[in-house]
Amino acid sequence: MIEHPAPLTRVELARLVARDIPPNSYVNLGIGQPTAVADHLDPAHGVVLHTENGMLGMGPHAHGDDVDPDLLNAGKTPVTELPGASYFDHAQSFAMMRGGHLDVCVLGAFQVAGDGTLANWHTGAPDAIPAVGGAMDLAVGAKDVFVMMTLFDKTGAPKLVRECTYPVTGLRCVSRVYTDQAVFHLDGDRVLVTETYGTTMSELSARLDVPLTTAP
Amino acid sequence: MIEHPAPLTRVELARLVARDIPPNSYVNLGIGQPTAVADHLDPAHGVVLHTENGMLGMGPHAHGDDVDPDLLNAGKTPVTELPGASYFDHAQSFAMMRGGHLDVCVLGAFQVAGDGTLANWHTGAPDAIPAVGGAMDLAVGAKDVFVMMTLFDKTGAPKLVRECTYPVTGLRCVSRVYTDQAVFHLDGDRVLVTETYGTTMSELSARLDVPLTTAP
Amino acid sequence: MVEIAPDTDTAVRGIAAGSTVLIGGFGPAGQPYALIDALRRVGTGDLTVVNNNAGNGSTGLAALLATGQVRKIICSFPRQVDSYVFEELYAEGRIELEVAPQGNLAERIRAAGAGIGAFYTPTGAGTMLAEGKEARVIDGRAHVLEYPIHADVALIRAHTADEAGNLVYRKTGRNFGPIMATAARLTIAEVTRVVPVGTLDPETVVTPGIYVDRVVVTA
Amino acid sequence: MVEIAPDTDTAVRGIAAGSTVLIGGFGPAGQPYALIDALRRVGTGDLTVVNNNAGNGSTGLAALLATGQVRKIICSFPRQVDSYVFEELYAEGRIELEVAPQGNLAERIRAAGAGIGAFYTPTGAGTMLAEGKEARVIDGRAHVLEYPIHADVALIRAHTADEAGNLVYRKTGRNFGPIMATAARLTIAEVTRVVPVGTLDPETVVTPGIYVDRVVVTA
Repeated sequence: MIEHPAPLTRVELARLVARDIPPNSYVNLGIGQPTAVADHLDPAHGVVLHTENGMLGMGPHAHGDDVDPDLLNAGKTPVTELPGASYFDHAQSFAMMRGGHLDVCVLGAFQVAGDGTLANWHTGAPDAIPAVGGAMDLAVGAKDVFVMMTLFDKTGAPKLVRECTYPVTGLRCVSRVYTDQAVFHLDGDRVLVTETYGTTMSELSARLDVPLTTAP
Repeated sequence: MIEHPAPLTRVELARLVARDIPPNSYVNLGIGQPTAVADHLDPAHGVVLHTENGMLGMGPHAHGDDVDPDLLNAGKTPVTELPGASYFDHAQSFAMMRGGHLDVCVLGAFQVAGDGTLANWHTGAPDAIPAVGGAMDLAVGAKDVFVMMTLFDKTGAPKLVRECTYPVTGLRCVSRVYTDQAVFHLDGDRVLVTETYGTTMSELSARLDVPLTTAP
Repeated sequence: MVEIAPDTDTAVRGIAAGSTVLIGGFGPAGQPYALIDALRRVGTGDLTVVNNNAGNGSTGLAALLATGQVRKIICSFPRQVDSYVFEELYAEGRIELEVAPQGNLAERIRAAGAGIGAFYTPTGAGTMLAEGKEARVIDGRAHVLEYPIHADVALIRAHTADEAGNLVYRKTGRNFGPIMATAARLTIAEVTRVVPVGTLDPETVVTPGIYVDRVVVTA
Repeated sequence: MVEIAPDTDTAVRGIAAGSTVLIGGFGPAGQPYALIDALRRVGTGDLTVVNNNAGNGSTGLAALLATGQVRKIICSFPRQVDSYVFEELYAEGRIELEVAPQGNLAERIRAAGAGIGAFYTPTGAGTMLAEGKEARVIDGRAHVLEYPIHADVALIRAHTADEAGNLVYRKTGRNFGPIMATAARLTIAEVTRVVPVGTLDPETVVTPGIYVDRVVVTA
C-alpha cells in the first residue's frame, strides 16, 4: 500500500483514474465527474471511448464550428468524432454494454457497499423524480466498474458503506473505488486499500464501517 | 366459388399464387416449388422479395457474368439485386420475419390441417436427419402464410387433413392453401373453398376428412 | 409501400386518441421536431409517449406535454435541468410516469419489432425498478423478465430516405430511430431529403423500407 | 485492440480442445474457408461447432468435420443434397446434432453477445424442437424459452477491415458474421483487405472493432 501525504483534488482524482485505465481498452465515462477523465487520457494509449447514445471513437468536446447538433455525448453535449469511429442504434449500443464488451466504465456514486453494490441513481426522497438513464446498464455491463467519488459526503458520512441505504443501481458490480482519500479494490469479499491520500489505514478503519485490508 | 374444368399444372399453380399476392407487398418465397412464383410476379406490381439470409429487394436468378458468390438466396442459388435493395444480418432478418413485418410467405407442405397447422419440415422417419432451416420462423412470422402443394400425395392420400400426422412446423398459421385441384381459405375455424380445378365440391368433400364450406 | 407525404399534417393523419407513440431522439439529435409539432397541432389526446427523456425546454416533446395531450410517459431519464414542463405536470399529478433503465427501454422496443415475447435481462435486477417483476437466476446471475413495448405509431427523424422508404441516419441522431421504426404499426419518418430508388447503397441502409409507412421532408 | 495476423495459422492460435466455435457463412457466402482450413491443420479436437448448415461438399466446414475434430454441431439445416460428410458421421453416431430453427439460432447468438439471459420466442412453440423446453403463453400466443449460445471462438468472413478492427461485409455474405462477432470471447475475421483507420465511413461500419480480436487477410 502506498501512502500519499495529501488528499486528491478533483483534477488529480481524474488523472489517477485515467492512469489506471489500461491502454487500448474500450471505456464508457459516466456523465458528471467521470467525464473529466477523458482530459487526462494519453492519446498514444489508444483508449476508445463509448457513448451509450450510439458511438465508439468519441473525441473531445466540440467547440465553435465543430459543433454538430447530430453529434452529442450521453450528457447531450456536442462532441467530436475520432478516426476509426462507428455509429449504431440504441439497442446495439446497450447490447454492447450489457453483453460485457466494454473493458471499463467509470461512474459517480452516492454510495458503494463493501461487496461492490452501487447506489448512484436515486436519492430515494419521496418527492424526487426517479431518473436512471444508462446507469443500471453500465453497472451490470462493463468488465470493470470504477467508481470515482469523495469518500465522505458533505455531512461527513462515509460513502463507502457496509450496506447501501440509497436505492441500489446494481448488485456487487463495482471493482474499484477511487476517492479523494484512498483507492479501494473490491473483489466481492474483501475491500483492499491500495493507496491513501492524506490519511492512514487506521484512520480509514476508524471512520468506515467496512472491514479493510491491505495487500500482503 | 369458381369451378374450373381441369387441374392446374405446376406452372399454372405458381401463376395463380402470384396473382393473389397483393401489389407492393413484402414477400418471402420458400425454397423449392414456391421459388417459381417469382417468375410470374408482374414487376409493375412492386412486390418486394425478402430472402432470410439477409436481403430485401432480391431480383431474379443470376446467370453468367451476373453470378456473384456473395449474393445468394435462401436456397444458396446466385441471385441479383434490384434498385432499393438492402442487406442486413441474420438476427435482423429473422427479427423482420418473426416480428410480423412480411405480408406474405409462400411455403411448400407435407400436410396442412383444417385449423391452419402446418407440417413441412420433417417426415418423422426414425432415420431421417431433422433439418428445419427457416420454416418455423416463416410459419409464425408472416402476416399471411400461403401454402402451395398438390392436394394428394403420390399414394393418393390427402395432404389437407383433419390433424397433421407429420411433425408440425407451426400451429394454426396457414391462411391459404393453393393446390392443383382447389384453393382453400383458412380462418382457424372454417375451411372455405374458393376455386376448384377439375373437381367439384362434392368430390372434394368425399375425399377430404375436413369439413369444407363455400362462400355464401 | 411507403407514402411520401406532402406536409407534416398529412404525415400524422389518422393517429387515434389513446395511442402509444414512440418518439425518437436523444436530446435534440434525432428528435422529430416537425412531426411532434404536427401531432400537437392536431391535438390527439390521451397519448402514451415513449422517449428516452421527458422533454427539454419548451419545444418538441416538452411542448407536446404542455398541452396535456400526453397521459403517460415511458422513459429512462425524466429529470433533466430543463425538464420543467414535465416536472410541473408530474408534481400536479397530471401525467403518469414509468421509468425504465435505458438499455431495457431500448431492448423492449427492439423485442416488439422482433417478435420476442419477453426476455430476461440482468439490468435492474435487485433494484427498485425490478419490483413486482418476475426474477430468475440464470447462470448464477440475477435477471428480471421484461416485456416488449408495442406501439401504434412511431415518429422518428432520419437523414435521407429513398422512395422505397429505406432510411439512413446521421451520427448520434441514429439512436432510437432504427428500433422504433420496427415496433409500431405506423412508422412516420421526417427526413432532410428523399432520393430516387437506387440512390442509397444497399450495404449502408440502416432501416429497410419495410419498416416505414410515411416519409415527409422537413427543413 | 485488434491484432492484424500475418497468416491464418497465427490467426487461429490458442484455440483450446473442447471449444465452442461459431463459424459464419450461409452456404459459401461469408464462409471463412481459410480460417476453417487453418483450424483443421492445427487439429484442435472435441469441438462444438455452430453454423447454419453441417457442411457442403468436401471443403470448408465439411473438411473440418471429416477429420473427426468436431464432437457436436448446432445448426438449423444439416440435410442438404451435398452434406454427405456429415450424413456419414451422423449415421455412424460419430457426431452429435442439435437442430434449432434458423431464427432461434440467430437470436440465441445475438442474445449471447447482447447479455440477454434468455428469451421467449413463438418460433418452434408446440413443435418437436420445443420438447423439454419451458413454454409460456404470452398475449394469447404460445412461446418457448430459448437460451443464449455463448462461444469461445468465432470464425467469420468480412469484406474489409480497418486497422481498428471495424468490419464491413459484402451483400448476403453478411449473414451470421455480425452477430457471431459479438458472441465469442475470441473473434477472428478473415477479410480481403485491411485499410488504415479513418478509411471506413463511421456511418457504414457494420461490426465495430470492439467485437474483433484478430484479422487476417486471405485471398
